[in-house]
Amino acid sequence: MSNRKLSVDALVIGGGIAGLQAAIDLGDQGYQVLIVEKAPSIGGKMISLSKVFPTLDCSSCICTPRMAAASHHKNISIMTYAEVEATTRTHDGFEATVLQKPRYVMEDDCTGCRLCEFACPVELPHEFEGGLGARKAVYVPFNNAIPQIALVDLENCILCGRCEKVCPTKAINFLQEPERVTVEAGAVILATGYTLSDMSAKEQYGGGRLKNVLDGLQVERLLAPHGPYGRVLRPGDGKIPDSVAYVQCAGSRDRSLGVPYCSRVCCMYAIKQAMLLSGSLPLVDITIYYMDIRAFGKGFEQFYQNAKAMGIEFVKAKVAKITEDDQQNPVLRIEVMEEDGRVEERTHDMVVLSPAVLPGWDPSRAVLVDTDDEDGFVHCVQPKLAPGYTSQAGIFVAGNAAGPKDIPDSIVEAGAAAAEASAYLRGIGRRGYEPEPASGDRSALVGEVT
Amino acid sequence: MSVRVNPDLREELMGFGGDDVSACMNCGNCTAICPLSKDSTVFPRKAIRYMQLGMKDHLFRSPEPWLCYYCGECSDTCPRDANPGETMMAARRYLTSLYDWTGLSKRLYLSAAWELGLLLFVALIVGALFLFLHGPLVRDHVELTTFAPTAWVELGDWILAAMLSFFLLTNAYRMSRAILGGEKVPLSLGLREFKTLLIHGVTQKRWQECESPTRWLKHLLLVTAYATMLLMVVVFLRWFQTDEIRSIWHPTRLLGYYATAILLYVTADAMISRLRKREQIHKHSDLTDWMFLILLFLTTLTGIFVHAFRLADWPMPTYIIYVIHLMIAVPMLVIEVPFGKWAHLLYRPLAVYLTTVRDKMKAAPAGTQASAG
Amino acid sequence: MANETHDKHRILVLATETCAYPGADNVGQIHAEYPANAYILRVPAPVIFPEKFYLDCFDKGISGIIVMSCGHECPYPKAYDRLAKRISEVHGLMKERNLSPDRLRLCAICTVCSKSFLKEIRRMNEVLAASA
Amino acid sequence: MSRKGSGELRSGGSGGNGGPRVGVYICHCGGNISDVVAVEHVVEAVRKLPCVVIARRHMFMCSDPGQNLVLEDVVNEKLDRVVVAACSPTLHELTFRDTLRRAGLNPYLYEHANIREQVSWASKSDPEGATDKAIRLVAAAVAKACRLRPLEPLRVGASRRVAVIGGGIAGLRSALDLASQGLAVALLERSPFFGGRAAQLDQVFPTSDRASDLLAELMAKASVDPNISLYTGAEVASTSGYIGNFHMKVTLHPRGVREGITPDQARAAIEACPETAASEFDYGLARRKAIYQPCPDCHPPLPAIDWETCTRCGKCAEAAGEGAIALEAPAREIDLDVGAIVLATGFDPYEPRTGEYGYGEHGVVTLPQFIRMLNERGPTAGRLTVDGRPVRNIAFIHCVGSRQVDGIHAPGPDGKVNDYCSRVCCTATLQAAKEVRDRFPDVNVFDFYQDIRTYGRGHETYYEDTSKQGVLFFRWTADAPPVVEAATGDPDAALVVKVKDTLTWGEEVEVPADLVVLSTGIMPRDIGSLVEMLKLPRGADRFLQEVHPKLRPVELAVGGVFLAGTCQGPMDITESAAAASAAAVKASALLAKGHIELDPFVAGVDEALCTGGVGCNSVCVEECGAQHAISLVERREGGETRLVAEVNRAVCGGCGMCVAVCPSRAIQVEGWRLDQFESMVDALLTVEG
Repeated sequence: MSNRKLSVDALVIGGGIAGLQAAIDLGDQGYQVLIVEKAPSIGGKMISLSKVFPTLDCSSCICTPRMAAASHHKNISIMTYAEVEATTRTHDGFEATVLQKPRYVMEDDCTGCRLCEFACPVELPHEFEGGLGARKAVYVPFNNAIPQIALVDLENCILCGRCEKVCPTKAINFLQEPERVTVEAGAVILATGYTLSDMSAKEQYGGGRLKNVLDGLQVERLLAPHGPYGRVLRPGDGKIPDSVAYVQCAGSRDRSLGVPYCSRVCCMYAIKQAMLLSGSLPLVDITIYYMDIRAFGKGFEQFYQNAKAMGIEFVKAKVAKITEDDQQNPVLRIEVMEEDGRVEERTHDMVVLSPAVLPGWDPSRAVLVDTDDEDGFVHCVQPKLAPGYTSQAGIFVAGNAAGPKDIPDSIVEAGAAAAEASAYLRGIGRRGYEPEPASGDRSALVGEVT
Repeated sequence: MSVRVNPDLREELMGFGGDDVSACMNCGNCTAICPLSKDSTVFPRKAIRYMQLGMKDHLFRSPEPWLCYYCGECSDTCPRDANPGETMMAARRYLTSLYDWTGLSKRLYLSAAWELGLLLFVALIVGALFLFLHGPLVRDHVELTTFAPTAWVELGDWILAAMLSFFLLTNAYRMSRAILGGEKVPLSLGLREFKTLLIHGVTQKRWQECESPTRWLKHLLLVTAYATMLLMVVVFLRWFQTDEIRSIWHPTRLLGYYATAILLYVTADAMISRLRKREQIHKHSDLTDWMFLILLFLTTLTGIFVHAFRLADWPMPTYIIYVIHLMIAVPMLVIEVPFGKWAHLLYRPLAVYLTTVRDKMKAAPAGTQASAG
Repeated sequence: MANETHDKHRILVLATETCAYPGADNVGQIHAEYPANAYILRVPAPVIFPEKFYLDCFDKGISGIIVMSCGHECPYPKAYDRLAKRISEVHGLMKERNLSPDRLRLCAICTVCSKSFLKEIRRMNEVLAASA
Repeated sequence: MSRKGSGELRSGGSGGNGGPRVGVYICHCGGNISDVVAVEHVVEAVRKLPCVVIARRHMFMCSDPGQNLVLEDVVNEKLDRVVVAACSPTLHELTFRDTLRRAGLNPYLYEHANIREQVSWASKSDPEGATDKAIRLVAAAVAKACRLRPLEPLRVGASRRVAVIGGGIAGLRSALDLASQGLAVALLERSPFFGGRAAQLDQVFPTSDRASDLLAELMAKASVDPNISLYTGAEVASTSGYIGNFHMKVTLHPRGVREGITPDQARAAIEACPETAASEFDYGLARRKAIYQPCPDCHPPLPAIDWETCTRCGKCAEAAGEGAIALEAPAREIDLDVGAIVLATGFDPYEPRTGEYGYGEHGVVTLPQFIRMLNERGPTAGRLTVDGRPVRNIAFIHCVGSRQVDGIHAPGPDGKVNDYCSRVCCTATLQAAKEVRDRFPDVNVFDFYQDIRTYGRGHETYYEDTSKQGVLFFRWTADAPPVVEAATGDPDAALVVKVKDTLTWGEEVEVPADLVVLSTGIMPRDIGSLVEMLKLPRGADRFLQEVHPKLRPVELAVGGVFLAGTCQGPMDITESAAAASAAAVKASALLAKGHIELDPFVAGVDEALCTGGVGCNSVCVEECGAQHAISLVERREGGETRLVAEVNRAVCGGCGMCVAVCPSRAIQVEGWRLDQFESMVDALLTVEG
């Protein structure tokens, strides 16, 4: 295992939209940045979404340029399929050990042609498709992945060697070893994102065993133009659903599941998905069961009202239980509190849960920062005035690593973290671009307090 | 007419254990998760909302708290940890105090001093009665019927039963009026549905719908044991309390052993569970919950001693433990049955009966209208 | 060397740099096939082309034109509305010249809209085959 | 990498007579292309094209040997145009542009043909068709290459100064972040005091920090930062210019109070003043003098004179003594040249109409007013009283002036209802409710809401805590809002609030209330002529509208102008601070080098062809949304004056809308010229395979 050494101004952990934005904002100021992403492609969760609320922009269309901008940026380098294992403080910054996991494909040789993928006989559930579609044991992570480089899932590989045979550049290398890279950095930005709580967490909702109960991210893939089925079908039997229910707070705001906080994005993505569903299946009846509709952001309330006007039904109820009838239709049990308070069982063809947004990574293992006991997200020491400050000077946080939030809020925070990091970097004597001497002072700024 | 909110009720309910009423955010999970919450009787949120807003009249008219068997699923899944199950328990205590026209029930629930004091007071009366009125003390062998002549004890039993029934039935009458909202029940319907009252009174069969049968079975056994004992000491005392040592196969002895074993096991089991606090129903224990168990356990235990000493033919210990036995059993029955937790033995089946009757009354006019139209 | 249909019908695809062009790339990335008579030109925003450009193309021998835009997600404010207006004007001019307006089509293609892309190409080929 | 696959084919003849010398390179992509496309055939066909000096193929053009091939040929064959036919340009266009740069050639003399994603991978089962298509696409690329012009990235000189407009939390945060990157900052506050709306707050969620402490922290840093100049009473009088080069004139209204004034003098002056006005700081709950200091810890800690109320009677000057007060000081004007502008102009709270939820009655106040009441230094000294009577029951009503519905709510003066959610009021209300229950445990609190939107980190806790503290919640819907009425003969309270409560199955529920607090929403603040001057786009909600709500949340369509905080929409302090920092980092990046580099793909005018028509100018004004890039300027030629279009290349986004409307083809977008497209179409159709 060779020990490469890299030296940058800032190390950004996480190559989702927040990490990319923070890296771009630093790189644009002339700082050298390394992004370390644990997945085989940058893009994070955003690249897997169908469309974004409340603008209904195609998520991939607005995310890919940002991915390309980071990957082409002359001040930004990117390591994908790599994980930060440990960080220590040095006299003038940090030293991180980054594990480059083996792809078993030589990065420099792979052209992303996918011939290996077509030749591979092994079919596995595709993580990118929320387990709904299939991938091979050697595969390019997804269509618009950056980098477009294949990797071998060695655990499931049967070592038949077909990929090796078809690869035009002989890029497959089963002997590739993990590599540890030492990264010296002046500052660190954590943009490690989120994960959704597992459906098995709530036994009352079938504990993940009901076939036609999906989570929000899976439905994003169903709705994406390049999704696993190419259209919206329920996974249990491939039937086109006539009635779809959204179950909000299926993990959040629930002390019995250990998540007392609001996950902040679920109301809006449920409404968005409902709108997209009624666009692609004009006859579908959609019901959203909610505790409070939290359409708090810019343009959100109008979006919610539009959804209501479109005929999407909103029912205030905490769904207590989901069972299945003999046709695999999920059956929900609720108190009809907006009427007489009776208890009803309602049958739908497909149910979408909005699970809790949980921290994507526990930084306590590898980075020195504290997390909050209440929610497990990175602890912010100055949440009001400097939202990106963590318990460690020089380490900053952005996006969902510091609590659930939507794309613009993540991007804003990424900018803030970049601002804080660049101030810190200048403080320790690292500078970005050196400006040319000003060409003639056209006005004097009087340093006066009036 | 709008409902005037009365925030003071919340404070009042705290005394009955309803501390978590305000933690509820009215999401409705509890009502929907409850397997017994259906048709016209939905709970717990309805009662909880009444309690939050101080809708005392609505609460007074609600049979729902009695229909809850505290399986604890609502509390297990409550998103706010607001303990709806325990709140229903508090509602039952509060309702017991509302039904009770003497006002004694309320004092007992709100004050440990009253509860313990009153139990002690009755115990002392029983003790005093024996101290001054006991029969001759036969010291060479046990002759309990001489020490406590069966006829006198029987008389005491009947007085006790009459008092107890008087309070319990008058309170139950108030409960019925409240739940039926003053409406007259057609006699035929009332009688026809009487079987509901009996069946539920004996079996508590609704319980099985919300839980694994273990606890229901334990409770059912407890009911049979308790009923057996009660019948033997009240109705069949002259066969039960004899000085003759009967064959071990004699029905009174067999029934006695059966009842004793059950009582001892179930009460001990419940007490251990309450100490362990694993299941929702046993997580929260009021003094009245403990008194109920402790008194029943002690009654049983002292009963065993009476029996044992008698078999051992130790006269004085038998007489003394007999007095102690009654000093525990009598206050338990006098205080706990009409005014305390034991009242549920009537209120629960009565609530099932009354809601059945009420629903049938509501359904009937609609039916006639439909046929008329 | 190419087969006959393709010689007869050449389809010009004007694809926006930010949406439709990567969308067309995506079709290739998933190795989906479409007839080789569709020639994709990358443009920043098709609003750049005057009416005459389209008519000239037809005159020169282009059989069909598909303008693949970003739709309302166009990065340039209001460019799409103006483009849509222009295309309908061109449709009018085509009618005057006895050209079927079906031979010029405006649609929105996103970076991952491979299905819609294939549908548009197929549709145009059908239109051209029918008119031939 | 093996060069085995490369075959050398020199083209004779063409390009000999001074025309462009094009080199064409066809990539095999290790078979990805060559397995379908007959690459040799493409090379053969291409070398016959005019201008093509050399045509080669290579196994991997993107590899170092592939790029070296280009490097060598540019030098040896004096190529001045290069075409590579390979994978999608999104992958390697920049790679080959860089190759040209290294070869000493202008990188924009490069054209890329996509024969992998759009040919070989898309026509696997039709190799002949694919080869034909590849030839045509390469021919088109060659045709375009011949017409390429060398381009240079635009370099716009930029001032390394920034004007931050608004001195609240967002403005201060932004100023500090900009200053930390070595930029000079002018922080312009229109009122006499810094601190904005936050100065009027008490505790802030979710940390329960005191707002005044947060402000003091920012002010302490800003006032000693050598890069920051602080101005109060500063009003932007005019702006002109564009990204990197804005010129602003700022009017500085006099404070009327000299800086050295002692606290005693200030107190004496304020006491002596005979004129009063409603205190805007206390939202009208108290009155203040014409010379006033809203709170003891305001910034700067000096009084100021409200010139509208002041009668210039001179009593304050007398009381304060020699030279402390300057009643006759004139307004000054200063010029600022800045490279970027950060707008942090803040918000106004919604002002309910008289009668709206009883507003105007004694005992009905807004949440901002109530927060002043809770403040120990506020108008009621922190006591909860109405007309001197202690308050025992408080009702909070949410969504006053937010989430309004057309047809139910009366529109504002501009005919619009506030149909948006104000985002902060739920948590702010619950925080106030919590403070009431903490400090006044005997006061009953009732809360009337539609949806509780405690979305943020630590916000839900307020909902839980207040409910556990006994705050009672009632839920209403927009069509049946709560009603506030005078309670006649009610022993409990003067007011009663009634609502059809959906949590109680639609029962009408009523509560007594001595005090009704309306949780008023956040409204865009009137920023006067700034909107016009800077051509600021506004959304349907009338807040300033960012250029892309998802990905560019702090940028405006107007280049060089950034948004910080609530001028953009409702936000809490955390979010305002984050937005302010994000805006600062964008401005820092923009001005980091002292000049701005922009893509050269913008419109340019051939003045010889320009007829001075207004087509291009008007579409640019109408459509471009931001600043329009085209203007008409006069040109003097041989005594004659004629109008020609001129493009401000720093502002032009290169959409090309102007190109289509120009009758004389005088205006073109560089890199995408119409003649280039036309020649591509010609080549597509005419090339022979």
